[in-house]
Amino acid sequence: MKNYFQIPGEISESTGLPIWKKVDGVDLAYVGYGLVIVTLVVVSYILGSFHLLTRDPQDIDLGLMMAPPGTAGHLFGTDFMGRDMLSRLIVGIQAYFLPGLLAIFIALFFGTILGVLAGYRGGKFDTGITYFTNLVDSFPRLVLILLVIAAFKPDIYYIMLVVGLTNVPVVTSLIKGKIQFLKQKNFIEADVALGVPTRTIILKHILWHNCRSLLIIQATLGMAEAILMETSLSYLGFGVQEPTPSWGNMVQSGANYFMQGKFWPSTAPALAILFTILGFHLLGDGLNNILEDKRNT
Amino acid sequence: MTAAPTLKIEDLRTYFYSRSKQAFIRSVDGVSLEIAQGETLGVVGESGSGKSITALSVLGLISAGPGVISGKIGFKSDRIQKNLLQDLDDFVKLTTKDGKIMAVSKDVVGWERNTDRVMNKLRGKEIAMIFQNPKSSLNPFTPVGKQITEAIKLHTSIKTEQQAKERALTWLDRVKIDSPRLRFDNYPYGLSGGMCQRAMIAMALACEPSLLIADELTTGLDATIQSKIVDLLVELKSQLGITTMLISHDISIISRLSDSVAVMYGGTVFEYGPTRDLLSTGFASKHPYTSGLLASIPSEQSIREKGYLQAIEGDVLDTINIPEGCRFYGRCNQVTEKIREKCARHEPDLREIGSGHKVRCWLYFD
Amino acid sequence: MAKTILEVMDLKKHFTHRKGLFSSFKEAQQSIPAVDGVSFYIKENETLGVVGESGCGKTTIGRTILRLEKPTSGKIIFDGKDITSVRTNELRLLRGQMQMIFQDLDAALNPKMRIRDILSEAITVHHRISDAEVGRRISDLLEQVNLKKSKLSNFPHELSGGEKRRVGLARVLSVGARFIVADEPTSALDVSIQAQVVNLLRDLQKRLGLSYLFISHDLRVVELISHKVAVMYLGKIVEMGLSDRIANKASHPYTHILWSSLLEKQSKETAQKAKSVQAGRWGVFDFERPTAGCRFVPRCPVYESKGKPTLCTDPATEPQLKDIGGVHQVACHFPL
Amino acid sequence: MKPSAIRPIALVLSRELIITVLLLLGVSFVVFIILFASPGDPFSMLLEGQLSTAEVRTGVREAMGMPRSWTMQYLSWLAGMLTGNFGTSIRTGLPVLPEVLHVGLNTLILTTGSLIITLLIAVPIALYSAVRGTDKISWPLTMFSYVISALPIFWLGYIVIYFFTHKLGLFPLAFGFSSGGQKYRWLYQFLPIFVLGVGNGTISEVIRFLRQEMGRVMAEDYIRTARAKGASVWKHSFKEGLLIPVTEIVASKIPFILGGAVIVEQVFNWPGMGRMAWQAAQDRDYPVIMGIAILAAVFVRMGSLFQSVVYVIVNPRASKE
Repeated sequence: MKNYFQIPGEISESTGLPIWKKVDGVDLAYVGYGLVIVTLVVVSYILGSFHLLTRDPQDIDLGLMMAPPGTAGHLFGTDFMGRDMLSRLIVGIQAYFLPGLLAIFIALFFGTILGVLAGYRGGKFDTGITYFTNLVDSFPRLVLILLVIAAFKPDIYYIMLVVGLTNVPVVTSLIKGKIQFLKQKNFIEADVALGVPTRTIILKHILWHNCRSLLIIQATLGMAEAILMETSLSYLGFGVQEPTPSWGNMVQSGANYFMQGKFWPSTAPALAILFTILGFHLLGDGLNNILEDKRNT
Repeated sequence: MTAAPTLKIEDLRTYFYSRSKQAFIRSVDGVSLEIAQGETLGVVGESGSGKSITALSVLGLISAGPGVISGKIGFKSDRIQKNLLQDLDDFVKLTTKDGKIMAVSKDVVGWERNTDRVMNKLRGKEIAMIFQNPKSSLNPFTPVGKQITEAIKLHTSIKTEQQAKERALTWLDRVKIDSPRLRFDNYPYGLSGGMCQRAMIAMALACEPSLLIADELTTGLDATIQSKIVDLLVELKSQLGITTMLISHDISIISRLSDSVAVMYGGTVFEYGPTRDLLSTGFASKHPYTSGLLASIPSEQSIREKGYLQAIEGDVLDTINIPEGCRFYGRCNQVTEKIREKCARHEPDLREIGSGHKVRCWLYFD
Repeated sequence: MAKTILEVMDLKKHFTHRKGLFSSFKEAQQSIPAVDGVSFYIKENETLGVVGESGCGKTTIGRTILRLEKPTSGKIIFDGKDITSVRTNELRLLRGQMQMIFQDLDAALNPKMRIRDILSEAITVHHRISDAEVGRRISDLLEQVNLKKSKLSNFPHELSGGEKRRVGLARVLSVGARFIVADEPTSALDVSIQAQVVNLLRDLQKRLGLSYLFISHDLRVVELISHKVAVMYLGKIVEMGLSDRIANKASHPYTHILWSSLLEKQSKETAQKAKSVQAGRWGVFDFERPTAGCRFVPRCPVYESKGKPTLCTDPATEPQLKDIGGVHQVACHFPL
Repeated sequence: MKPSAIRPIALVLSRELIITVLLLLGVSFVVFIILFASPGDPFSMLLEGQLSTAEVRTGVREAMGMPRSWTMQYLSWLAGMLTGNFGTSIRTGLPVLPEVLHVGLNTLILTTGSLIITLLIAVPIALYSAVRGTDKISWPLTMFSYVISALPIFWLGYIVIYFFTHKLGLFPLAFGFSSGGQKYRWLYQFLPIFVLGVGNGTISEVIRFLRQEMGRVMAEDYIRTARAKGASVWKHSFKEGLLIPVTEIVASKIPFILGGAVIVEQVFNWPGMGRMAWQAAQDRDYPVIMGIAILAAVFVRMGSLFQSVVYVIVNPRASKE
């Protein structure tokens, strides 16, 4: 029989432990990887927008087409027109970064307002907002975007407006759920009974204290969504057009060479998409596990 | 009494590992109990005293997470005799550093399969259990009657649905559910809490188990319903003479129903003896915790005088950080100077100080 | 003679239960009378206990008095002032004087705030005072509720049940409330802790001159802590009087059954005494359809033993609270 | 099932049906708003397209006049749609509805098939990790699900095409729906389904949801009761732990899969709604996209309706509320 006995009085208080010791190692790894990706994206965006790249992404070098990765001067090789892949990948971030932030902002802003209305006021508001969210959820996002493109023009900001709006229901239902949870625990009621002004209850107690982490998580997941949409659309030929690079149109333009067995021009941006979306997903889920689920139990 | 007891628990320890604190929560920490055939043992204690965990350990229902169980649980009925704790250590791996446990890993599935093998033909058939929260303890997606016939078909010689239904109806009638035929097809949400608990009792007893474990079976029900359920149990007990382990935090229920009683605190048994002695106010040589507990309940006298209650100061013991010495030392108001040193340094054992009366307190040891 | 701090007159609170999406068109709303015409008063420094089974509307009374629910009809007079329909601003001021302790231990405790912040926020809700003053008040409060100072930097989930209850109490006291609705303040606690809290509540009443509306299903605790007790059944008060009269000389059959269920559990000997009146049927109650006439008829042993008199089931003669002497009121045609 | 049990279910279903109709009305209104607000007045053209050429020729439009107010425009358009008149495609000049319905069937096959693939992958992983927690097998599987959920689906399509046409040489170079060697025809049609099922980006979410739900149900009191009475835990947890969550997640993921179908149909030349929508967006052929958007919304709503049906049938309480 094993001895499970432990010396009494030697147990550390949970509050004394640093946070990384309290949480699951797996979650920590997720978040760590996610933060690396976020940093890479942000740094690349800054590099690209201030033209700090050593090689111009538009520089055509017909003498050095389809160079494999590792070629001198071209770490990631070159594409079918001899343009530097690394530079194009870095500049490709421009295509989604700011529009993505716009989409996130729209989703969080309207989602929060509707969520608070539905959860805090309830009743008719709730019914109306539920109808609205169900309505938005009825459209496949990509089809709705195509409709908007056809009706207006293939502008990335229009697209991201739709992405943001179609993400509103997710945020709404999360905020609403959170408020209902707090209500169920009589927590909001206790505040009302104490005489705390409604504004303080909503802004400080509900949003700041209890929904903060949830919104951060939704922001990261929203970025993943924005990248997915932008790359899909530029792959389909909408949004950013050649020669301006975007990860989606890079995959598309490399497609013919892919079938000839020259994988790299198409694979490099595809991997960039893969690792970036993965990073945002893992960051979101890791944060979710750390901030939302475990501390409440 | 020479016959072997129906249930004999020896030095049961059920620990859960808390990763954030890198230590075991010692929910049950050295419990020894016996229930003779036909006897009702009441286990009383506050939350965190380990009484429910003890019961769940008996049925092998502790599996989730990194929990470990050691000790011996002997079960004996007319049909079967068995140690219910077998080879559980094989599924747990400890990583220690400087004598301190750093990590615990457990083969949960292997553990569960092992307990399922050991408990096969015991759960439901030999040992039945009734839980608190009757409404959530019944499957909300299945009619109540079906849940009873399922147990009957699993554990008795009755295998046809029709016969099982007849038997279930008899039992629903016996637990005094009105219009059992109607209730048979009801889903749990359509029944009140008291009725659900009656259905649970019917389900547990329909297979005629040798041992019944009732865990807080009246908690959460209204006072009037509680007393009806207790009435029912009294009646069934006199009819069936079933061996029962009755767990409750409500002393009045324990005192009404049980023959002997075990008072638990902080994962151990503090006192163990006949109900008549232990829970009557006149009986003097009690554990300070037991007398404190009795005093904290509003009594006729305290109500009449509108006086204060005699509360036990301090907080219920946190079983992750069990102190040296007596577990109750910090809250005890009967420590004398003579024994203070012993109380603070050494944990007393459970010793017999009268006929069938055991107590874990230095006050009564020389 | 003590002043009346709270008076409730014919208070009603009906919940409407909407069935489906289009109920508002179809007039298919169902009204559930949670509180159905309740009147009582509480004097300063006094405790009124309210007992009854779950679903009898006792919690709703407390919530309606505090205006967490809008009353359907009736009057609530607090400190000589009608507060039945005061506006939100005034309501906020009122809440500096009347407060509620919730059954849920976690109710008042924001899980993401430290105890110190919870308390200091509560203090500053109604009073604009300096930080130093806040600190002083916090230590006063801690002393009043007997809580260790070291707990101030903890989060709520790190506290034990008793400590949470104390923090909840401190929060209620911090605004300077004189009248407190205590909704099952001890039911989530262990017996030994329960006694501490009961003692603390009585202590605070003595020292600060508080008045309580003490709602509980624990008859013993209510009997101990209250001066007067009101027994509720399906939204109505069926009996009200001094606590020892209610406990020992109950006139309403329901009160009698409640208290005898207590005895019956307790010991084998006394159980026999109570058996005489004990014969009620215990069906599921349906709150949406109270029986015409007396609500207690379906479970009433007296009704049964009197040979089911029509007086009890006549819709025109629902029994009202009648004074039977000695500040004792009962709503029954055949009081025991 | 007893007749007494059918009535409440029928009631709930009729309610769900009304909600579905209301939502579809809303869908049409949103589409109307988008088209109405867009520059170049495409909506008038759309209304015009609803008239048959014969009517145009005989000057019916001039006679009846174009509806003036926007409400009248919307209502006349809606009335047209309700009679099956979705207008005519700008590009081909053919009526929209039959075209869209024709390709819609193909898309239905594609999405239903890929949903089944998704579930076939996700359910075992979810159940395994719900039971075992994180271990040597479930962790890599979870990681794998994360990776394939982040995989750009078009690139996955390339890999699959390259592998089967170039490496194995099973199909001719021009990948298309109806062409291809007879021998491998089934595989030929299966590949897009497989790619969409694996690469639609929802697998990790589906797994997480199912695992969470199963885990939650496994911790329920009634599962403990089942264990205590020696009954099968799986039998008791199946309805709440698997059946309901599966229908729930399937219903909520249909829009995503329809979105993914646009790309997969593009990559594999699958003649479905998505490909048609893409073509129409290129040509700004909004009557067609409008038809597709509405049809897609009908698919989504049907999925939700199906979910409610299952939920009501399984959960006795649902029909009481």
